[in-house]
Amino acid sequence: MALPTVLSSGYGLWDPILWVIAFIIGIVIAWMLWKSGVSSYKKGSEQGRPYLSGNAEPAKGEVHIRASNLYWGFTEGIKGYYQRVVPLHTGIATDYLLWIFWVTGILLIIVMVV
Amino acid sequence: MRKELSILIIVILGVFLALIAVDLTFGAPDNSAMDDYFIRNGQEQAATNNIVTTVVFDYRGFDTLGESTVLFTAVIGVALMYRKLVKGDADENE
Amino acid sequence: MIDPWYPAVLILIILICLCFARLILGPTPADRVVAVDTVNTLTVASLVILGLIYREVIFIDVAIVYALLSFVSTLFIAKYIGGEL
Amino acid sequence: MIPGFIATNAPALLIAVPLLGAFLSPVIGIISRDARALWVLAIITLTAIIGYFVAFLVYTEGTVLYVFGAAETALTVPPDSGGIPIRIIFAIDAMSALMVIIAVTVGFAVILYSLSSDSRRSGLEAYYTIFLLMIGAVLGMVSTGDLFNFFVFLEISSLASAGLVAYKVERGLAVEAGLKYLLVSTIGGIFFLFAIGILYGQYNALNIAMLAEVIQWTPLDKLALVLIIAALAAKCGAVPMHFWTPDAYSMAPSAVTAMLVVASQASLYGLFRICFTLYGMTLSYVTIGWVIIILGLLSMIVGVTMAIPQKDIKRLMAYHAVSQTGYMLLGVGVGLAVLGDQALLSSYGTTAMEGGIFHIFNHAMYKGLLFLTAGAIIYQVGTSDLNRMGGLGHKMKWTMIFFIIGALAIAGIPPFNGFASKFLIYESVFAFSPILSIIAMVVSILTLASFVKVFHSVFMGPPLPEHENVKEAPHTMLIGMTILAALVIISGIFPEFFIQNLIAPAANALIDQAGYIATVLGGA
Amino acid sequence: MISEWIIVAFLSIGITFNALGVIGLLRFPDLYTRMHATTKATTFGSVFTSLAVIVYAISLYLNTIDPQFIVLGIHSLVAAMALAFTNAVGSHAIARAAHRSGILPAPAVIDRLKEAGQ
Amino acid sequence: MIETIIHVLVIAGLVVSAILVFHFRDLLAAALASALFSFLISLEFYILQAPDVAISQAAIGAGLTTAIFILAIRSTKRYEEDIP
Amino acid sequence: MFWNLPYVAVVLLTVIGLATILLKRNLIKIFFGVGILTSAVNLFIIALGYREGGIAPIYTYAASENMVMATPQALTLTSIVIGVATTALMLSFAVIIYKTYGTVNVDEIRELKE
Amino acid sequence: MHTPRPARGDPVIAFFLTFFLSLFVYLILTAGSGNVGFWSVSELTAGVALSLMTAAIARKFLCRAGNYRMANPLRFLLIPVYVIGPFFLEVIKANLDVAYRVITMRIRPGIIRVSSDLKSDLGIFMLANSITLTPGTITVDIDEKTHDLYIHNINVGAGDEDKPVIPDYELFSISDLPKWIRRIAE
Amino acid sequence: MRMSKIVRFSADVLFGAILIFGFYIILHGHLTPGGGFQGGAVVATGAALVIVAYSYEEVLHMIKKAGLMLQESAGLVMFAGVALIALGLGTTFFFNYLANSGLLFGMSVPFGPNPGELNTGGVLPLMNIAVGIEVWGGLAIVILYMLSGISKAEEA
Repeated sequence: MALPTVLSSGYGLWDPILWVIAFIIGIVIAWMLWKSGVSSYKKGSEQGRPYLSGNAEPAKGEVHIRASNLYWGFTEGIKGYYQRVVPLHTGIATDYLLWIFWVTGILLIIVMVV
Repeated sequence: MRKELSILIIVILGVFLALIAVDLTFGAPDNSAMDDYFIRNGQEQAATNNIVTTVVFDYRGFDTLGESTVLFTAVIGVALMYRKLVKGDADENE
Repeated sequence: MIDPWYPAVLILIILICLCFARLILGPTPADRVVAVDTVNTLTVASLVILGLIYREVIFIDVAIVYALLSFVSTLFIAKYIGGEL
Repeated sequence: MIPGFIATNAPALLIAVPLLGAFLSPVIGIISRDARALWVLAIITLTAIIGYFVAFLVYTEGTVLYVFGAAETALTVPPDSGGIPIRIIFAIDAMSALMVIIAVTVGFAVILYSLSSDSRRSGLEAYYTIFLLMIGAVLGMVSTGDLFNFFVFLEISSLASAGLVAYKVERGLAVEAGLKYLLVSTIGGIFFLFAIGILYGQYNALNIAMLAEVIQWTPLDKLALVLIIAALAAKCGAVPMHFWTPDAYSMAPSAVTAMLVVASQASLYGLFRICFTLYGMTLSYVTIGWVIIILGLLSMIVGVTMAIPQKDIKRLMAYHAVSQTGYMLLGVGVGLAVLGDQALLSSYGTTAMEGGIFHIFNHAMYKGLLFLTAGAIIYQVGTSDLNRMGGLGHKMKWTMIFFIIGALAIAGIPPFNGFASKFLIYESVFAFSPILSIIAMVVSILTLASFVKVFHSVFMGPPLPEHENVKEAPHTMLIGMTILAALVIISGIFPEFFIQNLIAPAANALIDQAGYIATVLGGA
Repeated sequence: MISEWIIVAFLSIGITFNALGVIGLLRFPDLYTRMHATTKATTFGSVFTSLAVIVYAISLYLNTIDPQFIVLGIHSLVAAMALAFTNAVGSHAIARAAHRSGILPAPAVIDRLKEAGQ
Repeated sequence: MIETIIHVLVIAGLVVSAILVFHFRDLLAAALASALFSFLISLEFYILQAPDVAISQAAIGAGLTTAIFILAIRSTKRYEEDIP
Repeated sequence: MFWNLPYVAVVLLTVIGLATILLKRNLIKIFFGVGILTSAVNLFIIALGYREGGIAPIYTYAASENMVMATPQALTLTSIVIGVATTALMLSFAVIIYKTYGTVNVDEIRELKE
Repeated sequence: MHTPRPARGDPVIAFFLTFFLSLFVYLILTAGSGNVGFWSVSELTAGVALSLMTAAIARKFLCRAGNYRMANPLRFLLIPVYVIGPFFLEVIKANLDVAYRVITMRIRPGIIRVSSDLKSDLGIFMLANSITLTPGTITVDIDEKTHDLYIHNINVGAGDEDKPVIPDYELFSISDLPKWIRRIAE
Repeated sequence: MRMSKIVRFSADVLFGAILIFGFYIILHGHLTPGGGFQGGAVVATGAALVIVAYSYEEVLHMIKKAGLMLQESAGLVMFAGVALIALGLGTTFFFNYLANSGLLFGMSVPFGPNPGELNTGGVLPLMNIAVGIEVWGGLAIVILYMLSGISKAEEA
């Protein structure tokens, strides 16, 4: 069964099969690189331990970077935006309804006037 | 602030809804073809004197199935709210 | 001789509107219940007369339902006021 | 093979089977747990089969009509009525069929998943009853051709969803979320009913095709349209009416959340159906198109930016659902904005709509998959707080793989299906207005970023001591996920197959208002 | 002809007593006395307005042998009976509840119930 | 003419009782006003020649909705808090 | 304008219902507002079907060519059922919320926010 | 809380009592529908079927106390006589009394205790309702054990406030309603 | 708590009356105003009357939740089943196959004003009965559950 694979948008083309082939080639290359690594590595030995400037390795749980610490820089960077948008999510049910009514009102004004 | 916004939007919506009082005429519907059909033929087609029942159960019977289902859903929902809890319910609490 | 039914309904409706005063003023909920109960009675009376005016026999059923069912809500409220619910 | 009366009455059975299953399931639930599970499974399988059959009929033979209560199934206009459809009509065209496919597929996968994920809880007979009702309501919403019927099914789906969102009563929070959802949908329902009243009062018709034939653009019609848009946009979670979305999605059981996505999309379908088929060329398409585009843009931006700092895994995904809804609104909104200009429509409008509609399909699949993986994680770990997870990749390999598939799909990474639809949207919207396209791409990047965050904090890192005895999710859950993941991959690798056979007919069905009217009214 | 006069008489009696009941509802000083006015007067008045309808129905039935007027009369009678029945019980329930909730008859000369300590 | 006056009075009562629902701080009184609202709207349906709907509204509004509201008020709080 | 009395009533009732929903903070009171709004819509739909001097669409002894429309009454029946179903579900939610939160004030029911 | 246990044959009586009463109500409601008497055949059939159903459901309710004196149809015939005769006169007098008091506002309210020797539920019920609808009195409460009624009187008679208990027949002036009730219900 | 003896007795008496009146409304849905939903609501209000007159514990002995739930399901299944039979007869869902057929509820009706006859209406009376059963169970069970919430609140 001949499945059409080429996705055309009228402006560009996208062929997932080509992409998959390229992806497979990339994986093969990566595999070859991995193959050429040091073969004397042994799992579980001293070689596997992290080297932290000679300090002792902290407990397992401490190493993991928790979710709220991720993207700290990003949120700090557009702090002004977040300070405006986050307080809008008040959690009060009638505020949700007020938003709906305001959208209705504004749409009414737009549609009726235009 | 919230109070002012609320009153303002109530006024705006009220003004726009007043359109229905201006544009529609009470007591003299513009079009009534569908309902005239019901009133003319409902009694004979469904052998029923009450045209409302004819519409509810025959011409729009499927709506009534939906309507009963709404009530059923609500009742099951209420039952779900007042059910007796068991031990397994607490498993996913923080 | 003029048709007496419409004026009768009119007076009943005016009386219903008068009952609002007690509903607004009533110092205790019990007074309000009494006012609502009065409105029920008057409404049933006017429903019966209106049914006659419209020459629709079957409309009287509405009045019966009304009379029977308003009683239940009165009982619920009375039970609540009496602290028995 | 199939008895004749089942074949001709398939559209009715599509609704009747899940509803009957739901009505009987409390009774069956008395017998035993296994009987109930078997019953629910049988019903959903049967529904799925009928759904695929109906969709097959639609895609091979064109719009399927079903008239409730008439002497014959296709007798839409009785001969003595003067050309007026008087009964409730199911008009399942290609767009509806697409939604039917989505609903039954996700419903099947989700019920399979739910059979083990929720097995530890109480009130299960009621739970599955409402679940079946919800699936039935979604199917009804997408296949009906009658405004009031749509409203009834909308209310069923609202009540059922609210009951399911509040299912975890013991938390209190869930009930709060359910209450918010119910308030919003009740107000939406009232608006919708008001709009129905306005349209009925003017034209004395409730059938969409009939209304579409006679509708003008009077101020009252404008009022009705705005009320409908507000109600349905609120129901599908477009910013700035999205506030209930994260609450409801995060508090519902995961299987329910996956189905809630479909219910929201059914509302979205209603929005498109009313804008395109009911109003069609009469509305000032540029204004309404831009309104929808702006709603979509806001949804994309606010959704994704709010998602990034979230700490709760399902809440984060819920904000992504808002953001993805924006893509659909954007794609179809562009189509609406150029509806009057045939040249523009054929050059990029249709493509944009295809992108938007394909995104509906894809979104249901990968978002359902993501919510199911989140549910599996929560099921095993016992918390939904991202801060308290970590290192699960070693324990839950399959879940991790499914999560990666879903995350890459939602971020628009080839070769998964998210890329295909986003590609269409970018390309065509770029022709309409480059700014919009660029914003869409940025949003896509942010989506990827936030899913990298989830992936890192859930699966990466060393195994945490508090998760010592976490195991892989049970098999039925994995089967449910596998179905959706397979669909994500297949529709990603063969997008053109889906576009040509499913999506393009759907888009054309939306655009072709005259054809719809002729099919429904001319079938006498 | 005579039936018309009966009807008018019944109607005016009914309306008069309804009006008296409502006036009593507005004028009396405390709950129990108000209930005296409303329970008795409005029940009586409404029963009389229904009686007027019944008389009308009977007179019409005697003129035109048409069963619809039997239905009219009987249903009005049922409505009146239901009204009398429920009103009496309802006002007892309200009075009891009010007394239990601590509303005492304001200018009362005697209150045995309070003494009985119920 | 007299029909119109009746109609006007019923509608006036409708609006007044709705305003009373808004006004009362005591939820029990609000429930009463709401029951009254139901009665009057049922009467209005009756006047508009919709007896089916009038029965339905009387049964639901008068009997059951009031009962459910009273039960809910009993299980929660009777008085509305003051608005800050 | 004067003859559009029911529509005027619909508008007034809608405004009062919206005001009750938006300005009151007690959940039960908000549900009363929803009820008023639903009734307003019901009245609107019934009023749409009224014909001057018409009788109810039920064939009985009464003879008249002029009957009011039947479909609005059917729709309103459905709408009333939906209204009571919604009310019941909402009130049971409110009761559960009162049990866990100890309040029915919407301003305090906001554990889920941001 | 304790209700006397019905004897062995009683459920059948309860069933038939409920059946005939509901059939009676149904026939009243559907009178005027056809030619068999006032009824049509289908109405009669449906009436019997529905009354059987009602009897099956409600038989435990109507005769809860296990008191089957009312199974005698003659007693039922007395009820309308009672309502139209002495009771109605009392009601008219009561309303004139209320009218008088509404206009003049001459009241002297108080709650008094009334004893009666009625024992059956129906008797108490009828007495309480008669009291509520007749001159200047409303039943406020009932002593569940002794069946004494507490009555709000709008115009307590001179000297009545000193008596601890008032016998029931003193409340009615035109005719002796308690006697009638006793004849019907006891 | 239970209410006073007078109220209880009147509830006992009225329960039967309301029941038969509700059945009357249900069965005459196709002739007079009313129908399944209204009649079901009336009957459910009768149940509410019993519920309000007695205490919760006594009510639990009189009215069973499981039975009401079963009744609700049964009503809905009957409703859908009556509509589904039409499929077997080669017509569409919700087709009124009994009307004018001469069978049960199958008498024809002449056009124009007439007093009506019970034995007409086709499947509509059956559907009315089904909806009546369903609404009765549903609304009664809602009130029972709301009441159970109160008694739980007092325990806590």
